[in-house]
Amino acid sequence: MRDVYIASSSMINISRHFNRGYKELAGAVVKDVVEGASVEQLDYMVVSSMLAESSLNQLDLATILTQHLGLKPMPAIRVDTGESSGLAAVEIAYSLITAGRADTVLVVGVEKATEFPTRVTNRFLSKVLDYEVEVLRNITPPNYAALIMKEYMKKYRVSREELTVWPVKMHDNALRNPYAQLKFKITPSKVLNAIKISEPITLYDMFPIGDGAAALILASSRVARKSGKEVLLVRDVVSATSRPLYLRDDITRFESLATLISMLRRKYGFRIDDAVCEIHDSYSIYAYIILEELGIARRGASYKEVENLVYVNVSGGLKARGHPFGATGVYQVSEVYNVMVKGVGGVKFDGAFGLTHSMSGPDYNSRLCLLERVV
Amino acid sequence: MRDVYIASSSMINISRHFNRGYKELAGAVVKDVVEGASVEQLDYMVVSSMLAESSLNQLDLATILTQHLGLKPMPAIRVDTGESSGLAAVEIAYSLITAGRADTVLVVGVEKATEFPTRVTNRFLSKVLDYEVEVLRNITPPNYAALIMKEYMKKYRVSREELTVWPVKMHDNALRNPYAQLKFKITPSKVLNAIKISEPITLYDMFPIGDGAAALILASSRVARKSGKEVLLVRDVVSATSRPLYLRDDITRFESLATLISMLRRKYGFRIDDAVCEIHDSYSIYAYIILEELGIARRGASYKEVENLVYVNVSGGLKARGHPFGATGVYQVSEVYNVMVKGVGGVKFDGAFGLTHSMSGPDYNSRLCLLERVV
Amino acid sequence: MRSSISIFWRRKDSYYKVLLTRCKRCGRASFFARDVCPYCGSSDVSIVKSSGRGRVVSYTVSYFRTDSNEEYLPLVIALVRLDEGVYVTGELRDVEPAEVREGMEVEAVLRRYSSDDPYGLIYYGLKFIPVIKRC
Amino acid sequence: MRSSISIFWRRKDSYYKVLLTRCKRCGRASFFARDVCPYCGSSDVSIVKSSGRGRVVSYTVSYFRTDSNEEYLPLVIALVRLDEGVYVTGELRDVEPAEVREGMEVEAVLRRYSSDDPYGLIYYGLKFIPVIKRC
Ligand SMILES: [Zn+2]
Ligand SMILES: [Zn+2]
Repeated sequence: MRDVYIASSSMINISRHFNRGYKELAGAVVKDVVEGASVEQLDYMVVSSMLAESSLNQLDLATILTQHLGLKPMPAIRVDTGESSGLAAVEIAYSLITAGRADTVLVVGVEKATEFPTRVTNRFLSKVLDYEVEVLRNITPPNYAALIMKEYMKKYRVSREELTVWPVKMHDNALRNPYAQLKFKITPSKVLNAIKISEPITLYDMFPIGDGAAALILASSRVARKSGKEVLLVRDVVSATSRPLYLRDDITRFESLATLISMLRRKYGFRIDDAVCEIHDSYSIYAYIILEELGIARRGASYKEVENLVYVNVSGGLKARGHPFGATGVYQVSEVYNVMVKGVGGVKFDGAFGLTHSMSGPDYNSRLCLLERVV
Repeated sequence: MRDVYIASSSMINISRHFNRGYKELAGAVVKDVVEGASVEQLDYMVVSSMLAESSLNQLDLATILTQHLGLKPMPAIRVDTGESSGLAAVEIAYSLITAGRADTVLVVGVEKATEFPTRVTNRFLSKVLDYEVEVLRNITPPNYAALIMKEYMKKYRVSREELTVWPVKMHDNALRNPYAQLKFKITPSKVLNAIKISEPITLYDMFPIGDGAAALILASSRVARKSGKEVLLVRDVVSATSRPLYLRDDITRFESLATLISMLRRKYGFRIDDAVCEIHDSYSIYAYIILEELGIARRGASYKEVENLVYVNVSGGLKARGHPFGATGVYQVSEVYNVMVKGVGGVKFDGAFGLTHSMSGPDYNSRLCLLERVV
Repeated sequence: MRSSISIFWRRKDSYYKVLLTRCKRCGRASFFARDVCPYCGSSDVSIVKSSGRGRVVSYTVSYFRTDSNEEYLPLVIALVRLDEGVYVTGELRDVEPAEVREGMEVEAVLRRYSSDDPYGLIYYGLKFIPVIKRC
Repeated sequence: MRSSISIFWRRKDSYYKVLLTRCKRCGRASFFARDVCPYCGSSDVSIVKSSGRGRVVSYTVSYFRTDSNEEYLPLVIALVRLDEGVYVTGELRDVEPAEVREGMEVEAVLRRYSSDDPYGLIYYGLKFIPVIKRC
């Protein structure tokens, strides 16, 4: 298997970009990432945009982008795994290079989540659950986060107030991230008293709706060596699916994530203490569970350790950096790349590994990307 | 690079399956293809379903299918390249195996194109063109086929009547295909006098709307050897994009397809005369152009050779087998597999190669899959 | 018309009755009628009708607004353990949000799911309501 | 509401005027306003306004029905070569389908593109009409 490196990354600030369409957002990061990569040609483009068909009325968005950007005859594909589509794009790009089918792959995650009023975008977003079994029966994604949160509080005797530590921390982190959507501090009481989304979940337990675009160029060793980019290796990208919530024996566990992290541990002897991480905290409660599944904290006790976590969601996470659905997984990898190679807002990680976790719904599918420093 | 074989294939008849949802259609072919493969486990599922979000209100359809079919924790992904999504799924499955990331990949193409009235499905289908530049300005896919057909007739001085030979032939072929949607003979006058879609294109120059599902299991040599399936090798799957119609210098050419076929010729010394082919004849005129790009016929003269073509679209093609969008590319590979290995309706191909061509819009993107007989 | 009438119609038995898939291979029962067992993938299943009765395990009062649900907010969404031991998530009606309790006995009855666009249909299906104790 | 008002509004200059992207690198001009040249990918482009005049190269009379266009059928869709030498596909109005001819002189004027769902907006944009010769 051939090694894969990150040759370049680019992001724009996540925001309600009313004046820019998906072509402008994608165009901006593509231009920037190409300039940063110093590679001679691009062999393939992998695109993720979760709401392309619903919000943009666009199928085959990948081809339309090659047309718009004058990239013909570059092969291109769009992938969809719901909210984890961005990391799925990285996964496919990685596979194309390890397969020897490409030496350089352009990964573009772009989302226009604000083309319609929020209540319409909320309906589009609900399509990540099973339409026939869940959505038609009026169940929406935050309802599941709420049920999981209540079960977690009951099981581990944790109070609602104790679970405010995550969003507060994420807002603090976002202050240092130039690309973050929510750049202001919040307090525990602000979390508790914000408008309810699905109680006990409030507005500040949930990601904001925003537009964004991020791009990466992945390169084979051959190309990375030539351009001096043999720095950060994409060691692996793995993924798994799990059962719907109502078929789970324990709703406070994320089984597919558990499967994946133990796979990476076994395969690479990798320890989570050696890693800087970006995790999929679409709702506060998911952050606590993910921290526990990854082995960063003990079960039922992760909220106690949040304040001391320096290298988890340096970006501010989905909570405060934002969650431009199909772009999120690409942002995460770009962020880990930056914090390992250049430093972000005064934080630089000098350890060996970077890990990003992306999922759709409550771990309906999860994906992990393991990055490793080479020099 | 590791070799990839077809271990098993399955199809259902294309039809208006009012009583069966996408889960039942996919479930039927998955059950069948798994039984046919004699492999111990499946490592990955790649799904294509072009109208999943529009017609089914379903994102992350791949995960939802693993949940429905009890396939947890199998990793799964949906790919979208418009009308060629089915072959894009084969392309990604092939890459996952050559990359060493999987030994067996389940490919599922499933489409429910009849959940809404045809005029609604027609709007969904139009999303393969650029929404902002083309669709919003009232341009639909058959309009482009019509403009190309008129230009072709003018350039090569071919009459409308001469171009009826393709659909007539396709309906003849479909009679032998148990999975075909349109199983009746037509005549040139029936084509000419059918209702107009976008003149000079009539109803019989165009694919019918139908539901379908097809599945393949691709396997690495290691697995294929064990189960005695080292028969048909997936030699390569290649893809390219091209410019929108209004930016083309010659609209009677399909440039991305031309790029791909010359790539395969160069790389494998493969000759089209040694191959049985399935091509993407969404409109009659596209068939003539594709035959010419592939080198099966001379430019402007393909209609003269159609009657003698025995090994092109044995299935009846999109025209008469049908075009269940996201499933079509998977049907094509299954059909070539069948005609090379078992024979279909009395036709068996004993030559070395099989070729399938799938595209979206008028060659907005094209994909080619080259199959090669090993024993 | 956002929802396909066909999709709804095809599954109507599952919306009008609480149906379970009982697997002969792994022995587990699961909510919704399916032709494969979502636990083990076996096709050796039978569809059985649940009593529709159970108890609230947990619930949430939802204010999450979509353009399909806005006229019904807030919704109470509950995780219910049916008497058959099977879990199901669904909507709870005919009770004030403040009066819902964990452990509350509930039963399934037919209610309106949602109306579609102005010219669309109204979909009906099962929701849970508190069991009224007859003294 | 099927189309986003924002999408339409953001591109309104391109719907209300015939705009071309002229590339300083490869020298080609192309239909629609873009910030990159669709021929060569260069960002060194300028947006210029076309006269909106040209000739019909080819056309088709379309009966292809969608739930967005059914009240306007049949549509005449033409491939037009603008006086600037640039090709564009678009709708031709104010002429009977039987009277359209290749080579016909046309010019761009503002017309209704489509109405959205019952509560949606009406979108206007450029279409081509025959040039009326002033004697
Ligand atoms: Zn079972
Ligand atoms: Zn240029």
